[in-house]
Amino acid sequence: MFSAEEVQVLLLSLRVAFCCVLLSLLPAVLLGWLLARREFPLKIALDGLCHLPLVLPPVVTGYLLLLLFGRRGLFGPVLAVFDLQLAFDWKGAVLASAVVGFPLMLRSVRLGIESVDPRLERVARTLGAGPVRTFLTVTLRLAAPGLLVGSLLSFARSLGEFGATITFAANIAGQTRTIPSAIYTYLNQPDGESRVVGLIVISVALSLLALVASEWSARRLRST
Amino acid sequence: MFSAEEVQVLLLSLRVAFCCVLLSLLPAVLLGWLLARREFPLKIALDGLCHLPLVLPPVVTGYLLLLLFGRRGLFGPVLAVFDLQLAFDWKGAVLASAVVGFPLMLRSVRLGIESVDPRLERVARTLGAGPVRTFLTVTLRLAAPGLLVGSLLSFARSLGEFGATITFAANIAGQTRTIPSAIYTYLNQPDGESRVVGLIVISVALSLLALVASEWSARRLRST
Amino acid sequence: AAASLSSALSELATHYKGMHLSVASSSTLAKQIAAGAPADIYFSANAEWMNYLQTRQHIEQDTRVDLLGNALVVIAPRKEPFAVRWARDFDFASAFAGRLALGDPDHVPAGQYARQTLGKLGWWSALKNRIAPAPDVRAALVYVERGECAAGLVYATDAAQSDRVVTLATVPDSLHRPIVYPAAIVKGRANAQTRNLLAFFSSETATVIFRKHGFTFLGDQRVQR
Amino acid sequence: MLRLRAQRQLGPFALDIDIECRHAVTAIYGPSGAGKTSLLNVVAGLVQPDAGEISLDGQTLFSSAQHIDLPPEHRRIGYVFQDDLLFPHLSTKENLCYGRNLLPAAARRFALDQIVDLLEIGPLLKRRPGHLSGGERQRVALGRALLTSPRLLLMDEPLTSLDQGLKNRIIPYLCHVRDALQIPILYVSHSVAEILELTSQVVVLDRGQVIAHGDFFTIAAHPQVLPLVEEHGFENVLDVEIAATDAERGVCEVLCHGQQLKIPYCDQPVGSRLFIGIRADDIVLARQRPTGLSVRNALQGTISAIADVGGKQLIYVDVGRRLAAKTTSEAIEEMQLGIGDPIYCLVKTHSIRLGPQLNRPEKR
Amino acid sequence: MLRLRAQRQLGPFALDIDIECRHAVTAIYGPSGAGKTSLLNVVAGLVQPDAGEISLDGQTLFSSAQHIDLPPEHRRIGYVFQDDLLFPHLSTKENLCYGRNLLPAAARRFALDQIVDLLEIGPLLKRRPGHLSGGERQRVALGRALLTSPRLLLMDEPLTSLDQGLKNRIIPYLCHVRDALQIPILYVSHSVAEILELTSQVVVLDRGQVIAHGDFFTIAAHPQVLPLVEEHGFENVLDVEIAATDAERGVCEVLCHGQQLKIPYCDQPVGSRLFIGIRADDIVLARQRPTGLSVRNALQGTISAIADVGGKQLIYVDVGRRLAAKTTSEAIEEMQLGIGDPIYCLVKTHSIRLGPQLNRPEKR
Ligand SMILES: Nc1ncnc2c1ncn2[C@@H]1O[C@H](COP(=O)(O)OP(=O)(O)OP(=O)(O)O)[C@@H](O)[C@H]1O
Ligand SMILES: Nc1ncnc2c1ncn2[C@@H]1O[C@H](COP(=O)(O)OP(=O)(O)OP(=O)(O)O)[C@@H](O)[C@H]1O
Ligand SMILES: [Mg+2]
Ligand SMILES: [Mg+2]
Repeated sequence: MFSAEEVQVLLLSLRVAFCCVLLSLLPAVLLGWLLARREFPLKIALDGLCHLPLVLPPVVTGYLLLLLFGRRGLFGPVLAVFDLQLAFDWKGAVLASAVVGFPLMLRSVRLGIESVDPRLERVARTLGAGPVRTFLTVTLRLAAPGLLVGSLLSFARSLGEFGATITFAANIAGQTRTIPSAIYTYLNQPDGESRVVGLIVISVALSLLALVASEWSARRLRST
Repeated sequence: MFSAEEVQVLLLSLRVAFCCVLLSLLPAVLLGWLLARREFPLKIALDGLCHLPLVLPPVVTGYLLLLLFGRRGLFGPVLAVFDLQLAFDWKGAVLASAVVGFPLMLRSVRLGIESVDPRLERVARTLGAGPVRTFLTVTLRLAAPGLLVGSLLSFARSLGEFGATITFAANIAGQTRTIPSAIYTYLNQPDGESRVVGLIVISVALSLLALVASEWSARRLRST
Repeated sequence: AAASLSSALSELATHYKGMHLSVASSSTLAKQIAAGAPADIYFSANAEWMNYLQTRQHIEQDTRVDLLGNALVVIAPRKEPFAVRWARDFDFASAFAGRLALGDPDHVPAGQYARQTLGKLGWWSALKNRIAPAPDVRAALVYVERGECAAGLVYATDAAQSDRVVTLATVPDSLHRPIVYPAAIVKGRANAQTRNLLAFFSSETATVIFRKHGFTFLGDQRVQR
Repeated sequence: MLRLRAQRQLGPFALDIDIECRHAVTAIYGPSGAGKTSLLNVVAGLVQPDAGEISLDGQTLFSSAQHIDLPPEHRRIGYVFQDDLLFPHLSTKENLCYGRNLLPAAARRFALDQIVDLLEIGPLLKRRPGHLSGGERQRVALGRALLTSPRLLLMDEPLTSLDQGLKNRIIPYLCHVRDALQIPILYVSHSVAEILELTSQVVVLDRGQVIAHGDFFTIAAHPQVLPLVEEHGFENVLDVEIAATDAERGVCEVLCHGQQLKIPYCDQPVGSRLFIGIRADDIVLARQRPTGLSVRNALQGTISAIADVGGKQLIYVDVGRRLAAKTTSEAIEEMQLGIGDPIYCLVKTHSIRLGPQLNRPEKR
Repeated sequence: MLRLRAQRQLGPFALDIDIECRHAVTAIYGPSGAGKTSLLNVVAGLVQPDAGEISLDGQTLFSSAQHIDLPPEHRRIGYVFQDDLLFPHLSTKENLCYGRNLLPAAARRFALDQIVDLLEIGPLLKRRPGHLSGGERQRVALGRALLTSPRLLLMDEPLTSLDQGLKNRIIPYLCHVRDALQIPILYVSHSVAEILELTSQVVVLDRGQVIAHGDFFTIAAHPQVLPLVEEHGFENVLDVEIAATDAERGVCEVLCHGQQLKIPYCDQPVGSRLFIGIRADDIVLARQRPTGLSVRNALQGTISAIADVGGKQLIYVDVGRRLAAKTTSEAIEEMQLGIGDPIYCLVKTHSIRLGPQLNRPEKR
């Protein structure tokens, strides 16, 4: 049904999207909690920083990533120590789409955490649970719908992310060519339209699948 | 400090972003409620449709908008009746960024509505409030943090939206050239980089402002 | 007009009242015109998309003109130059480490010209897996500027814009298809005003400006197909 | 009048009710989990019965047969929830006024100030519920429901977190609501003292079923009601007629099955009838009408039965109505009490509790 | 022993407490909004005092001077909240086990089954709180706190929504917790009956301040405590020593200031001392030791005072301790009672309420 190339693109996109969610979840949870429950100086600055990738055109984000994580970038030497090459690599695609999707993830997680009754956290403390356990078993669990939505948004955004990825990770067939990059490539070919349709169908199907999965989990979470 | 051209771009971007939020808020609230509180056939399909603009690369969204709302598009004749020109017009930029930001708005609004204790709605009913009043004074009011986050995301996304806008509304200086389009244009000019930096600073400042405003309102909303 | 033309054209606009620029990639513009965009003149960065519109009857065929030309150059980060020779026996692949930045040969015209060049010289197979296909020439330039890539193949016009790269050599025209920037009046828009504007692009003023931006002016040789 | 016939399945729990409440106040009583809250929810229109019919003062609120289901906001039923469920985003005052502001001014039967004073929530008006104590929240919830001027009030344990002082001030007001404003009340409570200050009409629920329904004192024999009666110590109830009142001395003279009794003063006209309650514990038995005792009342009768109830000896004496007196087995032996013996039941005036009136127009 | 000195401002409300609780159970009593919940929150570590010091059994939990603030989870204090605050995402069983599972098995002093049986929540174990009734939720919350095997229990009106039957089964268990497991309790309640079944030690709060602290019967004269006492009808309290017990007949013989009394049976060894309560209403006065009466007890004494309290006549009789008896003014006239007259106070055995024991090791 699909060409080998398309299958490759699809698998890569899936891998990138999954890793993107995995990569952003932990920071989003930590930052979400920090922003939802703590007051500290420069909070608004941190908050603003987290929203940046939303405001900046993705291409700009891609350039900034290059400035920061490129071989000659600010953190280039650090990455070199770990022998980690991000630019022009699928890991870079993960980073790019994670960064672009991060504000979405963070906001949902934060909204989820903010909707948790803090009294329940206090109850857990009196029952002997420390702050970490309380956070994991009460706050996070009750914020789970938010986490789920955040993951879904991040996943979907990753499936659709293009500007930052293509700028930071380029568009190397078989290595960093995700569905949107492929779509972009075909769109820029005068005869590419028919192949675009196929890819769109794939990504729509993927996101629908993710949606169904998330709705199903949300239902389970909420079942009382 | 800024050139007249940059001021023009800034004002247009602001106008587009505001209108984008205004345009999406009502449908997001209605759909958010529908998806959060009702069960109906094809719910998942509707849900999926609303997530589409997130998954599709914005350029594709732009093309689809062109296919639907262009002069030769599906709804072209309908729009012509109202003498409404969307494509290649700033209103088109509003539509494009509204569509692209809609999943974010919708998800936040829905998350907000889902976190409202339905028992409070029942209380309002026994106090004599009809379903609409209950929705407005209880559900929506308690979901306000979600609405706020949704508006912020939609606003910020609109400030950063580029692919769909440039495709559907084009990049006509003074008419549809928003900040991201301008950034794109300047990136292609030899002396553009300094102007790009200026524009980025502007849009970061704008979004920080929006963020501060939203945090301030959220604090007021939550103050108990 | 295509994005790569934006700086030259915005400068032109200051000399011609009533000219409104819409800047995007050639493909985007072509599709917008196909969808009925209220544009008068389409100024493309390559022939393919002009052909696309032409076969679909969206332009006034007889107004199509290849206005500008460009050259392909090899660039390197400013402090890491190396020598290049245009000969089959030159080991280009070993002349630099890391990746070679170029426009994505799958759709960016500059990349396609670059691939042709490398192919003709027999260098392509050694470099095939070492290219960094950028979404556009600008991005390819940035890759080299940032030192992410040790070499790149970009337009002369782009290379001229950056002082952080050095132009090592210009690719001889014979190694690739001619690089042209065709313009044409959109179907149904041919009137005195638009013809006047198109003519202005060939005027003395315009020529000077285009040259200043690094393009070669190809005059008004009509292309017939 | 509330007519209620409803079945509803809630998980493993089945509610199956068929009652008619003709009285100004009907108390709903039953163990935890019996279905009291569910019953109120059904009446308020918050839970739809699987089948049944509900009508209030002749208007059908719900009917599965006729496919009628009046939405809650059209039922005009006030509901004080078991959890206070105040709106967290509104101040106390806004909470109080939420329903009230939806009423046309003419339909408002309570003044805001009056309710605020009664519930002693004046200083809290500007605060949000998050900053109120449990009892304060409960009072606001009570006020909020009252201020909707409903035609029926549902109250789900509305006074549990209040101190006795507040209860003592609020309950008479509820009596006022019941009598002067003629707003009938369905009142869920575990406190018999509270219930009896408002009504003697009780519906006893267990496992979703009505197991007894009627006058508290007549259904008292029911094994599920007995513990309540015991709790309150009201084993005996008599209906009496006021013969004379003496406010100064704080007593009333009443006639009880032809015999005279002195009871604590109550502000009722001579000739009105009321219930009085006497605890079996409070009755002293005597062979002769005693002298030199501070006891005011001696009802004459004959012993009709002697029963051993859980180690306690109950002597039933017929004084025109059956009275139960509690005593020790020692006393029975010593006094050589036997069935048929004539006996005096001594009761101190202040041991007699006043129950609800008999001639109050309770039917509506 | 809990030592608590704490100040804390909450909006307009100032909590300022300085108490020492040496007893197994200390009841916290006070009108709604008095600061009872705030006090418990401070002890539990949920609200940080602005200044003060808290120590439990010698361990400092909080000290503003020493900058100590032990987090709640290290205080090992169980807390039954006024709102049940069950975890909505956990089943009943998971709620119950939340704290218990954090304990090493050796530290668990309650068996899950035992608590489930006591609270009668067996059928609810799999359900989530959203599907429980109010009283069911309250019971689960109670069980959840007990199962953490704390070294101090804070209970904020833990039995308000429970029916009398359940209360009657749970309170003895709390006594067991208090005595056998030696877990001290701070118990907030508006029900004096409930309080007195657990303790006679009361802290009375009003507007954030301790206005009385000590034995319920000794602080009874305080104008804020009096209404409680009145409510319960416990105007008289005597300390007595058990002389003989008779389980079969259900009585005990006790010595009270040299006189014999028969009281309801209590399972205590001969020689133990306890408090008994007698309501002023329940005392019948007699000129002579009566015969032919079912009354078992006649305490001999002399009238020490006659007082008119709100229209009611109180006769104070010195029987080794001062007893108050309520009667009508008519009776006083008729019997010609005067100060200094010898008199008998008749009390029925079953009118005597058993109070807390005196010789229980209440100090810890
Ligand atoms: N966060 C707060 N901000 C302002 N006032 C508060 C806050 N929390 C409590 N209060 C006030 O402090 C007082 C004491 O509250 P607390 O909950 O301790 O009372 P309580 O004795 O438990 O009353 P109740 O019997 O009604 O539960 C109340 O008047 C309450 O309004
Ligand atoms: N949504 C539900 N799903 C399953 N069972 C339910 C649900 N709601 C209530 N129940 C069960 O129905 C029974 C009756 O509940 P209800 O709240 O009416 O009791 P109640 O008489 O008000 O008790 P309480 O005095 O404890 O408040 C309870 O056993 C409860 O567990
Ligand atoms: Mg209930
Ligand atoms: Mg409280």
